[in-house]
Amino acid sequence: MLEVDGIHTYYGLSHILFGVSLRVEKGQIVCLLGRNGAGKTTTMKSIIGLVRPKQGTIRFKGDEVVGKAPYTLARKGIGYVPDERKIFADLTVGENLEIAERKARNGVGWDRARVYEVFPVLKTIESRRGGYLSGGEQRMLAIGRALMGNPEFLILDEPMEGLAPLMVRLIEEQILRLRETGLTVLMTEQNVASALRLSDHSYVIDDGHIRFQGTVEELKANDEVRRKYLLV
Amino acid sequence: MKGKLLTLSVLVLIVGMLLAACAPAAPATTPTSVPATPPSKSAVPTPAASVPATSLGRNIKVGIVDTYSGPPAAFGNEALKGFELALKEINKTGVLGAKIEYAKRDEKFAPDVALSMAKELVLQEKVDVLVGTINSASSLAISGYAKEQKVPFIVWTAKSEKITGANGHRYVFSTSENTAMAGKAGAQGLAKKPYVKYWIAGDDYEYGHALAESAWNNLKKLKPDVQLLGQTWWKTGEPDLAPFLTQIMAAKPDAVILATGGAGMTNALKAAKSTGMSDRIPIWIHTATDYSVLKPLGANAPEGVMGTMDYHFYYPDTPDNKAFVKAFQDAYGTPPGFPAYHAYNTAYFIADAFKKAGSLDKEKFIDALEGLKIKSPTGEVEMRACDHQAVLPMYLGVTKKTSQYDFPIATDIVALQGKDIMPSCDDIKKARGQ
Amino acid sequence: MGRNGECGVFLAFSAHPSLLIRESQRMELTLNLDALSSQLVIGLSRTMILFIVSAGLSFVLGVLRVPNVAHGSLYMIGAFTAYTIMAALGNNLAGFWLALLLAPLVVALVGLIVERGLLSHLYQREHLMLILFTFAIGLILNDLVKFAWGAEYRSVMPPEILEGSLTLFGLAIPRYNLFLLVSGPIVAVGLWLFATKTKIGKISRAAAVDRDMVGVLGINVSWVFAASFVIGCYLAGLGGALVAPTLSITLGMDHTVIIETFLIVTIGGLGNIWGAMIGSLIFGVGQSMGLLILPQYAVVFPYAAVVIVLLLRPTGLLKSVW
Amino acid sequence: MLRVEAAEKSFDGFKAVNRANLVVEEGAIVAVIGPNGAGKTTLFNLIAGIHKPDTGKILFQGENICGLAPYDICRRGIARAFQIANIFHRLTVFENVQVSVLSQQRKSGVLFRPAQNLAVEETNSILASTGLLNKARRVAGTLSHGDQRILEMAIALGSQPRLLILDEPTAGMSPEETTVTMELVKHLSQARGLTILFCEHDMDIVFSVAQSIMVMQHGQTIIQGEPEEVRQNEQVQEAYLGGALSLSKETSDA
Amino acid sequence: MFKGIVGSRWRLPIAAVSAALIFAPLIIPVFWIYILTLIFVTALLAISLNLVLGYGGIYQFHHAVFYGIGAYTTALILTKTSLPMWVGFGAGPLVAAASGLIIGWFCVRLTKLYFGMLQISLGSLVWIIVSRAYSITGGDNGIHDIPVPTLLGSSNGVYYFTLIIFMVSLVVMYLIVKSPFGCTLQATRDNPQRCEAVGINVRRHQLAAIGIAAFFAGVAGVLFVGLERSVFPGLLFWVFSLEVFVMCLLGGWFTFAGPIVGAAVVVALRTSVSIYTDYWTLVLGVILILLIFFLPEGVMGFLLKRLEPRPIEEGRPLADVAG
Repeated sequence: MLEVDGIHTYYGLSHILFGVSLRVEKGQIVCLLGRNGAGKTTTMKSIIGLVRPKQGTIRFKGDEVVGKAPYTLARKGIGYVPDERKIFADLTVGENLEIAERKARNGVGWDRARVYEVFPVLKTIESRRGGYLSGGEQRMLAIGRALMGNPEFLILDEPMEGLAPLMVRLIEEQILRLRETGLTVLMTEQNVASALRLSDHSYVIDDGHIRFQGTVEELKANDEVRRKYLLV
Repeated sequence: MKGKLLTLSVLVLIVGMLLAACAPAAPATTPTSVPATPPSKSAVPTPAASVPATSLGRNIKVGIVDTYSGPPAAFGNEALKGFELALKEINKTGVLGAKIEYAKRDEKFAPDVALSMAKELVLQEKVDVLVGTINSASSLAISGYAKEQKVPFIVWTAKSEKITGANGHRYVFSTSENTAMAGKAGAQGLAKKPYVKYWIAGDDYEYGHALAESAWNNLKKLKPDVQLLGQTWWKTGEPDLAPFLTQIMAAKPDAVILATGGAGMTNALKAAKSTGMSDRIPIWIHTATDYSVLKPLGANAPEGVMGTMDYHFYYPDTPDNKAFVKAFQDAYGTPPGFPAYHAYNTAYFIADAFKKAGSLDKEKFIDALEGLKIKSPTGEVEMRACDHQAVLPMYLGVTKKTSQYDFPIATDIVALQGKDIMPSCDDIKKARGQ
Repeated sequence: MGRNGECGVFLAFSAHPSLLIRESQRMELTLNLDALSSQLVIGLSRTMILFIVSAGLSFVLGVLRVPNVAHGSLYMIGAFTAYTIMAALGNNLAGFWLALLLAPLVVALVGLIVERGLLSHLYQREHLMLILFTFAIGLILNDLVKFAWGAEYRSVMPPEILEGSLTLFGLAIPRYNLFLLVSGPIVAVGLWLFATKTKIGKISRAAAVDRDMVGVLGINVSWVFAASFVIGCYLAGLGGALVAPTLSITLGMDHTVIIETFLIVTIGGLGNIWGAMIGSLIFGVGQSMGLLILPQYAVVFPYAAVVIVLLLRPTGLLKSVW
Repeated sequence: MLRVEAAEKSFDGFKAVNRANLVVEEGAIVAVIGPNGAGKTTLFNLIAGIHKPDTGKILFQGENICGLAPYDICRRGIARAFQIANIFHRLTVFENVQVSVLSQQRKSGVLFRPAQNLAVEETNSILASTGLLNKARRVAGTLSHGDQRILEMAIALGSQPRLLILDEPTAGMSPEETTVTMELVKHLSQARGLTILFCEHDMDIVFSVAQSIMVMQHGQTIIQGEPEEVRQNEQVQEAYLGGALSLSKETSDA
Repeated sequence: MFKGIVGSRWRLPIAAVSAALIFAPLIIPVFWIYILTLIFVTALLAISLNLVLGYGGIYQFHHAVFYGIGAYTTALILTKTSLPMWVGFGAGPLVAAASGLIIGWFCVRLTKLYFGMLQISLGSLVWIIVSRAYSITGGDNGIHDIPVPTLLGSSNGVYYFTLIIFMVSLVVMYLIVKSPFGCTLQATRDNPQRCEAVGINVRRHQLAAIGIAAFFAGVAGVLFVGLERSVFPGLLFWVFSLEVFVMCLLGGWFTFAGPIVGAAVVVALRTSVSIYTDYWTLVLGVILILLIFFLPEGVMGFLLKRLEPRPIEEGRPLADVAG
């Protein structure tokens, strides 16, 4: 579904990604692991088009997407949940969801009611402003908001960051449920344990290079990679 | 790509408009060529052929510095038309065999720009006479430069009494009436009325204050029992004057002296009408009866407002004035306003002075201009020798709708003679500290 | 923008000889209730014009982060266009309404061309560059107005039913001011409905906070920006059209309005439309009330108000998106 | 040397730091660890004076420094290197450090002497000790991320601090850079007798360098003690490593 | 003192330009000498603004106030008092600097656009006072025909006087820019928060910079009096400030000499274009837009980039180790 091939990305003049490549197949949950500043978020932003790689190609459903504006990618079916709490603080929860709503191509799409089914908490705080939500609520809202665009492919940037264990469990469950509906997921994580519980395939990124790729089992077996590039 | 194209096309469009804007000026001659083509669409078609040998030896060159952008541009353009009309007539016969040509510069109502432009005209264009401008500060600035360079400078629209008063000198002249004269004229009119309690209001700048001061001081002299209830000053360009006028009405004065001009005048008249002030309280405003103010207002202009005015195209109803108005109307499609009248006179002052001087010498020109009398559309006008101020009559009238025009005109006009409303030569000497 | 600034001076700072204050008797009469209420009405109507224009400025500031120095020029174009329409159709109600309808649309169209053709390529630049750009646009628009309409003063009348004044509380209040009094809240409510009830309004509020994130949700931000800029221009044009019958339409009318609206938007909190409302109230009502108490100082009011507000609240009265 | 007592700070009702305690002894290397969002950066901001604590005390050399302006705190001897490279992008590398050195020497206000001839030796020695000397003429904005982080630290060193605060000094660095950086930190501590307070995600680094470790969660101090003590603390394992208990055991075994 | 401050490649051009300027009156017509003098005055004003705008990153929206204050101070001393002329010429910059510190003191607690708007308000209050104090300042008519020393009586006299003061001011300002103070000022522009963290009192530093900038604006104001012998409230009107602002951006606000170019372009264009068309602001607007699109760093910024390309990135020496 997604093929990233040798992308080099810069912020201004500083070189962040050095030839990052990764593949995500339909229906998979793929996990990109790495420490703070390793280049995870930059990879995600390169895919969604928020920063433009200077070199390399990114193909989504077979089409080249480098240089496309983020909104066209979203319309092609990529949903993005950023790592910072990018909830629109002035808008209520309901409005945050509403502006993201788009008609589904195949009829049955996401609407507010369905998001509230997945995250019942959001319904109870529907009219609260985004700026007054707790971290967990913001996270759920961000995921719900991305779902409103009926993505086939969901990018989650550190969905568990800063959440209490209970909340982590809840989000994990929801991600697994979403996969069952046919959604493909690419997520980044620092919390190795959580990521490994969810994903089918994993990549380890460090300092802008992909240092490891393989199945979850392979990663579990590879102590050196874990010690060197992850925190454990 | 699409965006780039759009950008490019917009830029091209802008450049195109730019060229269009410059187009009329495109054939402008290089600064050194003698018969300078006036860089204006409506410029006089000065014959480009070389001038036959004359007693002057070359054409007379006048440099105009005036405002052609921003709100006062209306006055600048009007004055230019009057000047052009006069030149057309003068150049038919010529001045001692020569013609008068001119170069004009926009001072943008900024004295520093005015100075640059005056210097350009004197140093580059080598003009014989400078004329201008609507802006009193610019006029005073140029006046200082004219004194230094010993170039005659004739002010044709600015109304500050300082120009020929306190700041006057040998090289500066004024062919326009000034605030001292206007205020005195207004005072003479008001003194005949029974009003006692006055309120003064106006544009908060030099013109407004000077006018109000002159009117009030003269009124006090003529009628010592008048009282001033209060004053209101708003900043020039204040869009909505209704709150100011209602505040004045609340104080219930017998009459109001409104010192405003230009665009502010239109605003004031509109507010006077909409607040009903013009129906309830007598108002005197200098230039309220000006047709260029009343025309755009049309039926919306208030009736019954007292105004003093230095020129009306319909008064005095003399053959000379009619001829002038007709010539102007034929050339430009509108009747002349007061700046056109003054500029027209200025052209004749220049022509006649050179005729009298018989040479292009600037000092001789000044000597000739002092005390010179010309035949203006409204009768003889003298350039007073002691202060270089043109002696002009003033017309006191009241706005009224007539069937003849679709805007109010001044009626019940009383003409006040120039010598009666001007400061005496002694007063001028005192002001100049001599 | 020319430099026609020498106009516009206020404050009884020092004694100009004509300020014969000693002679004038302070009128206790001026402080009666009638005067107060009539000044209030007129001050409020002035507030409305200021609000409509500054709301447009604030909207563009908030959503696009563009300090649009050309806003005054757009207002002026609105007034001139309204003049042309009203003059062409004569002094009747149809002409008036048509002008109110069309003039802002013309201005919006100008805005659309500027935004699509030029501004949309500059959003990544520093604020100073955007100021420079809109300044340049203002210069061009002003000269184009001079080119198209000439330098003469223009004036239009309100339609007959809005002409003259009504007597309220024994004092005359111009009918047109009462009309403005109604139109302001209509625009305010309209803006409020737009911002809170329509999807594009909500999107523009979201874009004000985080434009990237809006794009990621599949919304073409570029068009949201264009729409927002056009709305800002529309409001400038509407302000110009509404104000046209109350004053003379001249070159340079952009000047006073641009500085006043920028000050209003600043004290209200940059980009906060309700802040613009409060700022307009302070300027409009504050000034007309100030007239009753200190007529000499009324015109120093805007600047003094800004100084006081900003020293007490360095980022404006209400929350700013900046 | 530095003592934080029950400091609290909330933003819009959210308690970023909630009764945090910290003790830093003279000459020690102290680490603060905790999950993302635990309040480490906010705590550092409180110490550096960027925010003022709502309640609590921050004592530096026995003096309460709460509410002092950042520049004042710096002049008292606390320098800080930031988490994201926080440098002067348009200045050269040399100038970046020089600004800091000049400020320390109270020469920032000198008007008529060419800056390029002032404080050259001090600046160069700092550049040399951080390995940036050969890049001294480069415009800082053009440096690589890793170099910017090192420059960040060099700027902090320019103020000749007694206490150096490092916010995730090795984030975004390669293992080699990390090693170099931590060697530098150790060297600074030993050679200059500098007291160092840092926060870090890399547990290897923390446990190999720090002499004392403070653990934070939800803005609260859980424990402060020697590495071994912290490692053994169950509450820490539960809180900090979340559900990954089994993995963390693996690590400590390894 | 100057050693090494000016790059060797610049010495020859600078010497050539200086020589050309010294001998200019022998060749150029007197009107263009006047325009050149006017350019010096305006350029000095623009550079003084750029001290705070380009080097300090401060949104100094109403810089012309200090220019006007300098000019008015001198004008008033020359016309209303019997003090020696040099007192008038010396007092202008000092009063300007003092007012810069007073206005700056209020403004430095604000940032960016808020700073700019507060300054416009405070500056406008000064403008109101100046244009309203009729008995002292002549109100909006201004003061004209100001007596100046006979030295300034001829156009060459004014030219050389202005040139010398201009050059001296340039050197002093260049030294300031290159001094620790200037270096620190640039650091506060790039990253004020970081500056605080290395012990710099950012506000006080900015305030000092505003004072210095106001001083040189005052010098420019004094030169204006010497040249034009007139002052008027338009000198401290906000639109004029905006024009000066535009000169800096147009010339290149990250370069030292950029504002000179900007001032020269605006003054020369204003004079020459005005001869041909009344639509000169349209011309300026189009030029500005072309510039924004094609030379975003201003004229000098563009030239410098051409002449002194920044070092190319060298990659990541430490990082390129495969894992």
